[in-house]
Amino acid sequence: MKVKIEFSGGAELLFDNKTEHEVEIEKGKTLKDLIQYLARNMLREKPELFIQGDTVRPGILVLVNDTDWELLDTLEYQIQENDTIAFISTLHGG
Amino acid sequence: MKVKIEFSGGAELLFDNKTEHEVEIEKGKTLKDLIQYLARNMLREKPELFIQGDTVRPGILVLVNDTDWELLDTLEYQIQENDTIAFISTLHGG
Amino acid sequence: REHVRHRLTTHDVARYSRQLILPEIGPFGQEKLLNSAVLIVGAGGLGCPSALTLAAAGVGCLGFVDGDEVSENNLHRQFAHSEPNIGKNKAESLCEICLRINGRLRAVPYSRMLTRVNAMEIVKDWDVVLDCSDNAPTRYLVNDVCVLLGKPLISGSALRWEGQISAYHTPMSNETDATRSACYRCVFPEPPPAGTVTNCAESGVLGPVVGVIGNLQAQEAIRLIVTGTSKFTNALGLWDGKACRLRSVKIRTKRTDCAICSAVARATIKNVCDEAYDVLGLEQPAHDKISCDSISLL
Amino acid sequence: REHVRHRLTTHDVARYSRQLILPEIGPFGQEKLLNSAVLIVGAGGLGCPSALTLAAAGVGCLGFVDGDEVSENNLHRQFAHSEPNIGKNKAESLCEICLRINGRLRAVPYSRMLTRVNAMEIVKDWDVVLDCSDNAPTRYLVNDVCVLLGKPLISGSALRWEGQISAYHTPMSNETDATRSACYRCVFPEPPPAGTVTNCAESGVLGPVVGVIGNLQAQEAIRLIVTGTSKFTNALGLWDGKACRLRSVKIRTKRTDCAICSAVARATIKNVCDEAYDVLGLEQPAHDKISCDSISLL
Ligand SMILES: [Zn+2]
Ligand SMILES: [Zn+2]
Repeated sequence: MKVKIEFSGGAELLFDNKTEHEVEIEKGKTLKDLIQYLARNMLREKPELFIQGDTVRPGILVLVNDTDWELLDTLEYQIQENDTIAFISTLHGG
Repeated sequence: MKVKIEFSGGAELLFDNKTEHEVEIEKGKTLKDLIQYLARNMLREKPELFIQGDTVRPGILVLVNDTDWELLDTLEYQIQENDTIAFISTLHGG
Repeated sequence: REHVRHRLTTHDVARYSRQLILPEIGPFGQEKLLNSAVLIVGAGGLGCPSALTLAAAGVGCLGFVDGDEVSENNLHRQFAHSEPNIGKNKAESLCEICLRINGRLRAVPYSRMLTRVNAMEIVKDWDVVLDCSDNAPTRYLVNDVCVLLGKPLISGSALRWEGQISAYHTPMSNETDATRSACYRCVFPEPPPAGTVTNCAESGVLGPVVGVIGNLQAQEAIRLIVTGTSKFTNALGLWDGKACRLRSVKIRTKRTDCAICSAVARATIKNVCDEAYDVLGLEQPAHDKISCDSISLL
Repeated sequence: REHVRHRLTTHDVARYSRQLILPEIGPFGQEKLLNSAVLIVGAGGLGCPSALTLAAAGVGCLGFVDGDEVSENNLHRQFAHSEPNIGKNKAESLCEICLRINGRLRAVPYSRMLTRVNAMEIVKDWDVVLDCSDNAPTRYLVNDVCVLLGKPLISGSALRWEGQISAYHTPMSNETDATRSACYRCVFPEPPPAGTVTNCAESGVLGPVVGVIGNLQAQEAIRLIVTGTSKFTNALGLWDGKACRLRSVKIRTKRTDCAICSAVARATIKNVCDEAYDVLGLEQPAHDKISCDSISLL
């Protein structure tokens, strides 16, 4: 099934400098699976800039359809068809 | 069928100062019909602040689902279920 | 062009380093900014943030048109002006503050209202025009002059908690007219009836709303100068500060029967002083203080 | 309260007329603004527009914390500073310009970096805090001090073409702690690893982006003072200047195991100088110019 992936806040620089991607994943996969998939197949920079253990590194916010994954099941959230998953780096500049 | 009506830019002041309304209209009605319906049933201020002849007065922009009605059939556009129709007054201040 | 070395001085590179490091700007974009000339019509609520941002970004030449003086009740939102400048002409007040930011800026004050008589002469030498005015007649006049002179126009407006922004008659003047986008009159063919317009004493406007719209106008001017396009070409940005929501809506393209930018109109009207222009029935922008500061209730 | 007559002078009513005419502000809202005190941490890119807008709006007392001096490469975006003020402390430079806008403002410069040693003392007397800083350690320190002192925090940040804004630990300090919203640490429990942070010479930032975010911070400070709430409580605003898009996303509520705002933490940590606070392992905000100006690449 199709899932839309978005990167912003600088996270896109790790993924070919593209802010929007479409990926095809199997039904029943979780965000944990997706993060591993992205790290293995699409990440173009040093992995530690994106992942830490089995999750994203501190400072990257994960949103499912514009809602913080902490309001869902975080890593265990089961991805649904046509979900938009956004990975957003926190900015600190001013 | 249900249609969402939005007012902004000051047009909401003519309609009870409410920016969002839901109205129930019959299938097959056009924007021309809707404008007459709004003028007759919901308009709280002087009609010339909203209508001119059978259309809206100059300076009010009409959008159907975030698209200018001029890109559709303007007055003749047939309203669809769950459409969002927005009436936006142009601002001139600065 | 990209193979040619840029002509920025070491000093320019240092001063604008945090901006030209952006790949979308780069040294060639910075060079374009330094060589560009932007005219700001209206040195009030929208003109202040636009001017500060463009002066800071290194636009080479900035012009300001305003016949009004700084008054105390402007200061809640016109934050480039200041108490010591109360009574001073707004165009001159804005020049003064922009020159403090950037001494190498060429700042040109036009301390008068834009009228049919002076508009062509004032607008003709600029690359991009920002409509930061506060009344409908001026908005139509600015648009018409920009069309006749082939200038892209970035128009902003604000009232209460809301603001609107759009880019008209873009892209830049080195393109042919046929490729230009819709003008203000294509979108709003007829000025609003006088009775639907009131002055801002009755409606008010929140400072940060003009701040947001003015900054967006400056951003789009920068984008237009550097890339030749704007995100608000054939689109209208609707900012609702109360809801903190920005909607961008698709608006109509060029009108073939537009009273000013259509082929027919262009063949007839060459100057806003012409009699041919009279048919548009544009009322003169009002001269008295109240109407000059007037903004639409609706 | 609404039955009591407002205590604005005729002069106040005239000066702020275009703002207090807004029903959401009104004379009582203007009175609250005049009686309020806002602390701005960081007198740089975000601090400049926030400060000008709040000084203009009539906030009674504004404080500025910054240990850095105005340098020429700040001027492309820090448009309240100016060439004559190069070398001057930024907090003092900002006081000077805000006082020109509004002579009755009480402007307080803290010409030093916010550190564990001085933070509680500096923050304690203010009603609302704006985080306009430019580095992660300061952001965590500001948040922790705001939680310990019960201050609502409006946090803004910007990099390249993007900006972010959120309101933490709201509403206002007259409410009980239990009703406060999530703090910065609830949302970002762990600071980003040092290797993912770089300085802004490597990334850059566009002036209008900080202008938009700074104005939004000012708007939310006004809203918080007047109404007690913010549109960005438990929400994060994501501004993408390149696409001209503002998204507002729902973020998590208060974390029951938050290292600073949870009941357990509040029982243990009373002051950021305490040893108990050491466990959070906050690195001191860096003192040298490069890191002080550092912003995250990611
Ligand atoms: Zn036209
Ligand atoms: Zn917390």
